[in-house]
Amino acid sequence: MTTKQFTRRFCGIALTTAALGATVVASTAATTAADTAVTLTVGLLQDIDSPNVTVGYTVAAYETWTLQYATLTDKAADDFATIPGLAESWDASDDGLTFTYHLRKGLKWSDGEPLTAEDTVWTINTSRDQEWTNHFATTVNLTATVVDDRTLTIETAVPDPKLPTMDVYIVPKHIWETHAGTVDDLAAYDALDGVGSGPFTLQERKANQEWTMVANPNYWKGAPAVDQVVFRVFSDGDAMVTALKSGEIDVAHLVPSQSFEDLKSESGIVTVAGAQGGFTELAMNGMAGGLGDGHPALQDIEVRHAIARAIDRQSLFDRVVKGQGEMIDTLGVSPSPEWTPTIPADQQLNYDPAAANQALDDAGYLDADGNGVREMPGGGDELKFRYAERSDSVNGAAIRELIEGWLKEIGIALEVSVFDDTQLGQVVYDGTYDLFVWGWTPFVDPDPMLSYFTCDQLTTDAASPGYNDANWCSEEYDALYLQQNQELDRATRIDLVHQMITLFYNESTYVVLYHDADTQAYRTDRFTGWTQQPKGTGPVVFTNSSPTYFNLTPIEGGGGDDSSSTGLLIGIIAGVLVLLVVGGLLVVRSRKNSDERE
Amino acid sequence: MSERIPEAEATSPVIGSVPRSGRAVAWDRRRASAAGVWRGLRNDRLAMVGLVVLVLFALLAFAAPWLSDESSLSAANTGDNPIWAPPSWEFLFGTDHLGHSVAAQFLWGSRISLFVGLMATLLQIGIGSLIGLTAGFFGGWVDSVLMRLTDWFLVVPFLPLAIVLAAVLERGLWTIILVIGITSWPSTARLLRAQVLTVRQRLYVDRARSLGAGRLHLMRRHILPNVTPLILASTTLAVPISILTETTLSFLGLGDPTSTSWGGMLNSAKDNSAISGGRWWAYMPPGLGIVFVVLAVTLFGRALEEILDPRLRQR
Amino acid sequence: MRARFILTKLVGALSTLAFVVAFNFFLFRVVNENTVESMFRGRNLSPSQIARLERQFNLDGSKWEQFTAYVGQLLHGNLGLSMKDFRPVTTVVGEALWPTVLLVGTSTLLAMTGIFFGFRAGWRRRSGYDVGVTTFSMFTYSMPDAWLSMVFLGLFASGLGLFPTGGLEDSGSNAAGLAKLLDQAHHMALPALVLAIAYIGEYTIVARSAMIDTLREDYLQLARAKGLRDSEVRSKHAQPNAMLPVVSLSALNFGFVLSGAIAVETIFSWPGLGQLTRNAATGPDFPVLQGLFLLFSASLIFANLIADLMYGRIDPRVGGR
Amino acid sequence: MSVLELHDLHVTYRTDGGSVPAVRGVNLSLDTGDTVGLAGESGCGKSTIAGAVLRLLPKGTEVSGKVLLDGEDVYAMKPGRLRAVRWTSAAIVFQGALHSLNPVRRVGLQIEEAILLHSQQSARSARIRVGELLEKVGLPAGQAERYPHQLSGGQRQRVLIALALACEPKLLIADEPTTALDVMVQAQVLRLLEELQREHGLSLLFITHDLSVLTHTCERLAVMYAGRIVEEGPSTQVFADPQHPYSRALAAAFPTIGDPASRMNPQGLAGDPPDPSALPAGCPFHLRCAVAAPECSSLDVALRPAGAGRSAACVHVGATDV
Amino acid sequence: MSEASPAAADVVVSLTNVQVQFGGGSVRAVDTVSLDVGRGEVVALVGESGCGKTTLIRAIIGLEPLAHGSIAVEGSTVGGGRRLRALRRRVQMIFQDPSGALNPRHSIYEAVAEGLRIHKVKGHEPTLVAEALAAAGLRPPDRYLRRFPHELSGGQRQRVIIAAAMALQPALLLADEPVASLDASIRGEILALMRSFVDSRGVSIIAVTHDLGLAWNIADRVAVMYLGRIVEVGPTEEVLRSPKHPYTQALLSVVPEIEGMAQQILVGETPDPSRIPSGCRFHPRCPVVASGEADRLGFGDRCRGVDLELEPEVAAHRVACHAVAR
Repeated sequence: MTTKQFTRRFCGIALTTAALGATVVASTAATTAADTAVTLTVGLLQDIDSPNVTVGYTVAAYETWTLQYATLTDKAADDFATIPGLAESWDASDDGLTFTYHLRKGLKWSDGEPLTAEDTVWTINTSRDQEWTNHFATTVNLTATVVDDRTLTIETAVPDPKLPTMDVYIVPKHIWETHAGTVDDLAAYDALDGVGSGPFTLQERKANQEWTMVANPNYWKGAPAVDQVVFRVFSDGDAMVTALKSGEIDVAHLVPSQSFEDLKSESGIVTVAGAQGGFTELAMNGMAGGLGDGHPALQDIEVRHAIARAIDRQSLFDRVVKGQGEMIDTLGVSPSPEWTPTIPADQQLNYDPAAANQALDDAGYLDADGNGVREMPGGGDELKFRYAERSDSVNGAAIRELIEGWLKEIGIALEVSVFDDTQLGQVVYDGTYDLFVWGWTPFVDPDPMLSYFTCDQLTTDAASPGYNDANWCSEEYDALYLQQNQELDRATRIDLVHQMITLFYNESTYVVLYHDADTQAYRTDRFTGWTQQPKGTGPVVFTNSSPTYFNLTPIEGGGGDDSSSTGLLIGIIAGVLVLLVVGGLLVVRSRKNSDERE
Repeated sequence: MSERIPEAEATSPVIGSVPRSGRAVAWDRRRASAAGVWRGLRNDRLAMVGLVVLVLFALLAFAAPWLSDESSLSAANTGDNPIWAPPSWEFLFGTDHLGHSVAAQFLWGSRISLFVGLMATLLQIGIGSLIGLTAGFFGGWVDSVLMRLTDWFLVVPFLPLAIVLAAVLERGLWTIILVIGITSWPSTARLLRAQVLTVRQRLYVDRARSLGAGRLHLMRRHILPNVTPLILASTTLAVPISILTETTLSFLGLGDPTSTSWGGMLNSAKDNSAISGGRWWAYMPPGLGIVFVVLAVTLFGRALEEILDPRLRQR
Repeated sequence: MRARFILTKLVGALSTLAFVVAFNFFLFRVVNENTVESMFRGRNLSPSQIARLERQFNLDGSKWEQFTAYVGQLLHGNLGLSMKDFRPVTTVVGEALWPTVLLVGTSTLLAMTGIFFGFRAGWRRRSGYDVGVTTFSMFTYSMPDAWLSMVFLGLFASGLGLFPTGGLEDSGSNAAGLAKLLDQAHHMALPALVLAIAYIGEYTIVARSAMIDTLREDYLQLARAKGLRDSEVRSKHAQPNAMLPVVSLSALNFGFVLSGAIAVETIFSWPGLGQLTRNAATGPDFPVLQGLFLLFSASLIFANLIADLMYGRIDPRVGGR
Repeated sequence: MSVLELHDLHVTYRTDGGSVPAVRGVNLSLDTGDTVGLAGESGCGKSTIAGAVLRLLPKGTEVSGKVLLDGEDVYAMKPGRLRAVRWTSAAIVFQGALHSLNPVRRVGLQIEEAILLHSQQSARSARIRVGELLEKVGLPAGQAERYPHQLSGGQRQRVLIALALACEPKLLIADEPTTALDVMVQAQVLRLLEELQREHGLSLLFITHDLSVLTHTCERLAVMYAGRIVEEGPSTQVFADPQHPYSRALAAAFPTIGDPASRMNPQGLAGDPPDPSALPAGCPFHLRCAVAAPECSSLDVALRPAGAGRSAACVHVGATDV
Repeated sequence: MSEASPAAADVVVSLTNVQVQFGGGSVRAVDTVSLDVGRGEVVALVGESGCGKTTLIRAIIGLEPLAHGSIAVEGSTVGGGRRLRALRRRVQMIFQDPSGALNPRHSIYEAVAEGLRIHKVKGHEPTLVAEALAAAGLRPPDRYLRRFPHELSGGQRQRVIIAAAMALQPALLLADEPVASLDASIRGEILALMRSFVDSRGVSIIAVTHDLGLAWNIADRVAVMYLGRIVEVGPTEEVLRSPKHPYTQALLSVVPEIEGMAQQILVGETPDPSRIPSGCRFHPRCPVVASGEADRLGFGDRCRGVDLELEPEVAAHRVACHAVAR
């Protein structure tokens, strides 16, 4: 084959390829025209695990349920205050153990069936009896009774400061009772019925792809302005951000921190570093559970304080999470900031490596052999800690690099192992670690988070693990916990919680590094009404009751990117055809020529 | 000629000079055949390009400690560096989200990538050779059992198994090496078994047997020498696959985050929005590093294979 | 003879499958002892709930009882329930199957054009065309698909905005018919291209060396002497023979690619088996992983079987005809 | 009229190690009905000649001199004409080892392909013709449905002969057609070739290393050494009374059974067959020649007459005969 | 070089009712063969491919197991283990394809030294090797020692193999088509070399060949095999000049060198040892049977129905044929 023939054939192939490419490009224009419904597209990095409220547990699933199932009481967008939901009012008995709820008039399920007290009572009582995963914690002590169609009473066996807040998802009895014969039956129920009482109901679910929710005309507040909400799953954060920029999605949840910074300068896009009270901590093995083989030095509070002082939390906050979130010294127990105390200046364990070194010297942890690593008082084991790095965190390596460097400054060495969350959980249960960095996200009520650090929750048997991964507990803390748990006066309860958190800060094995942000970004060109919960600090979607979806209204003429011109399309297709024919001819001709070759 | 010629006549005109010993002849032979291989390689321009690139990378990897301080890999020491600085004279490949010099990471990453590639290959070839040789040489039920095992391992999905193993075993370089090694040996085993069977069919093996050679002799003198080149060739061709697998595993976040490898750099670039942010310098150097090393090894390996593999040499 | 050949191959495939089933089962049981505890960590479960879950996931009883129960289920086409959403594994895997088949099928077809280039390159060994094709295919062979995905995403989706960044189709799209097809093609273009590029080199190289192997065959000389055109000699005599090794490679590759598109599916948010594998591995959702392993192994075994049988068809010397 | 004429044919292969002259000036001509045997050891260039006639040599091989098929220069033909001439003017019976037939195609199709290529027949009539051809070479027509591996060596050789006859060529070039066959089958094939040659009035160029085979089959004989014809003449005479020392040695290598002279007295040539890429100066045979004269190391003798219809390339031939 | 059967004391190898089977007994490649070879004697084993001649000599050196019968070399029965190894020093083999029989990775030196090392032959190895090469006509040997098989011509390679075999001073040389793959001009030299070892060192040779010319050139006796059986055996001159068995006659008739003999081309393919005909195994191809002559003379039924072995050992020239036995 001569050069010329080759060139010609190559051109033929290139033309054909180009033509195919053009077809593909042309197709985009063709596809965007169809929809007339107002659609909000939400990008996220996690799939809904199950639409069944007794099965799923991902954040994505909660968001779906929140939209689909209204609750007896709602949470105020501004501050989580308990406000009327399905129940328009309620009365408490004098002993604070019985509550009577009055439902709104004319409540209907999305399928048109009436929503009555019977649905509510059935949900509460069945979830208690069958120990539904997500309901049970709330309903364990409750007994609900139907008074009439619109009235029910709920009785609690123990005083409960969380009441009258009643935020469990009420499911339609007429659908669910056929599936709830046994717990196994219920777990197997796919819950794709799409019948709910919230603003949107599930219409279609494509696994690992997207799920679509449509407006519920029977929602007690009225039909939302948005016709449908599409949750779109991305397996890569970068791809999600690109989709946001190109307008494929309207809002993105858990934007990677770097992209978040990049998006700040993007016009038409608003970034929200929403606080939910979630935090990241450095945990040390206090060995309170008795399991495992934590380093003895970590049971010495001086060492723990020295470690806390050796860590430049501000620098870590600025560099690793790019200042997204908040520099708060203590546990976050609720998205609501009122529960978080301020640590008195004299108690704060701020970055001060010199003081940390001094403290260690004073406590007898000296580097006798001069290798840069201190030993236990009177010689013996080195202060060389096993650090369990969390591989499922994007920031795990960076945090480890920094902490390793800082601890080196105070004569502490690390031996790093890396674990994914499942493995790390096991390591924590087994107590075979010295340090790890992980995080928590609290519920609205502080009780659950506070409960995790009680002695009850210590893991004393790896086979039945508890929540207390600080591996630390104190009688004083436990006493305060019991007190706040039954304290019905809110101000007193807040004070008790502040005491607990301060105690925890001073004595426990946790060094809270920073409070995480729920990094979100949304486009401003198509919708208004984005609502942060709580006001000013919270995120706009995936909040506790996610008021944004109902509040959004489309902007007139916004996002009018559907400029499909049929003429152009036909032109492109015609051009493609011509190219294909010409390309094909060239290929055929060059083949003919090459046949003369011997 | 029924009487043996006396020693004194050993250098008679009929016989000429004789070599000092058989060992010397064997040594000469090895040297000559190595020289032959080298000649063959030198004639192959692509192979030489591959070799040069490979040597270059090996030198870089070797010289990493002198070219860049290992401490610069820790974020604790990069606080003063700008973040996401594009390539410049100070930071040849720019910096990443924590101010790490991408060039330094690239340099140190080459060590990890090459090391893992090499070790995983050795493990894989080791297991594969052992099983392939044993099966081919002993035949019979040993062969049946081993080949059944190989068949089984051959259909176990490689990457998913690697992912599961990497997820459940303790993280670390040796885990990666182990995972690659134990998931990729079956093809080597099959190849070697086939080669042993072919060699066993050869007339010269028959001749050796009729000379009175035992199994050990056959293995040592005929089968191994004839299989070794193939082992060598498949080793060179397995290195790229090991490197690529390491890349994929690290990219998926299953590598060892405590040591910077090229795949790990890709993972970190992806996690820190280098793509959407247009920060190409974070993923182009490691990617191109992989491409060039793999290409170089492949070019070299294919040339070597053509020279060493008796099936290809005839062409 | 032929029936016997097929039977032998079938029995071989089934015995391999049996091994895979057992291997699968014990791999995942050995890998994690306290499956339920670690899977449902962070959720306050009462002992009765744990017991219930263990029953549901066939984790009660001795290992041997579990195994027989597992095999029993399997024979009824039941792969158990996903630990993440309690749906049948068959459903979960089934949903992810066709996107992968679509993606892998398309890219394999694209990559198989490499066979054409390889044959031509081999036919004209050492020509400029050959050197060009060989160098190019080795180059593509050397590119990690993960990296290539990043480059393509950065260039064509993020940079030039020509293609969507991922997914199977536009979100919330109600498009049907041709529009839907074009939409999906648009979404698939980048990942399919990446996979095609990643695999085209292998096809090219194998096809080329298979062709070179046949080059010296005497029957080509005879065909030429008969007066056939050069291209006819290649297409009628050389290619059918060179096709043999290529067939087995294609079958094997198809089996492998099904499970090997993990990185690409992850980057392009393609809701296929690769992403499912990755998601199931973080968790880990053992029943789904088991199901996936079984599917991958079975498809590989099946692909091998098909290759064997096809070999028997293409090559009259094999298969006792 | 000459069916085949070779005029001063030179063929030089290009290899990695340099150029290798395989044929160095061969003149040969075959008239209609002629049977000529070309004998020589491996590497002497005899098979190259077969390839050269139909221009089948590898790309890059240098060919000079002339090859005339029916008076037409093969090397001046356009590709289309060349393809038309192949198999119709001259066909080759290749060595019948497994490799000459395409293993994945039925043998009938392989014959049919040649018929369809060179005639405007329907596939149906071509198939009938395949059957006839197979029967002509002593195989049942049903064997057309077989694959090559299902046939024995002798049967495959017959198929190759049938294939060569498919387009009724005037010239048949038989390139070592019996080499891999057993004695008895070899005899069968030889007899078949002889019969067909007579029946169709074919010209036959028979190439083999086995001189003894040729004496039966061919009228004339040409012995090649190192790319040249060193002796030529009527086969019985050449075999019985070779003029060139090499022919003599070759003839002696096939002992006459019953001849006491060769009993317990194997005859052979010292030294090795020549390496075409490194031929000695002078007569290429002089290093192995028992009767080499001093001038042989510098003088390369051309063919010279050696009696009626005979010629040989040896200094001694001129000295004794002229 | 004795015309008659060798005296028992001088027997180098003695085969008694040897049978070799393949495929679990379905193929009798060698079917009840008895043969003695004397010291310094050259026996040519001739026949078509598939007649079992190669299998027979492979059995002698223990490369094929015996199904029945026994083989004794220099009086000791061929067995396994140590005895086999000792046997393999006394019996050496030469192969048809010298290129394949030499390990391409071994130098000539190593190829020759291999046997010396295996049998731990005493002496200065390089010298032994050089002597062996020189004796096989590769002179001067140091020109060859460091070369590789592919650098030698076919004839030289065969000489290397002969040198390696003779270096062990064997009593018996088994040659499997020793010149079939060599160029015609080389053939004579190699045969001459083999014959010279017989004459100078008294080695015995069993040469397997389809080439009757080879037998005429060097063999003292000829044994003709057909389908695993010896059908005619005797002194070379007698067998080749006046063959008695129709098969031998046919074989001789197709040898082109023999003038004036009417060709008797046997029909059919090379016989298949997995389907041995009943009766005389040659009868389906036998011209005597086919022409009806056997029936006319009244022994046709025996040809078709009665299997027969060689005539009893009365004369040196023995045949297995109903026509002759009559």
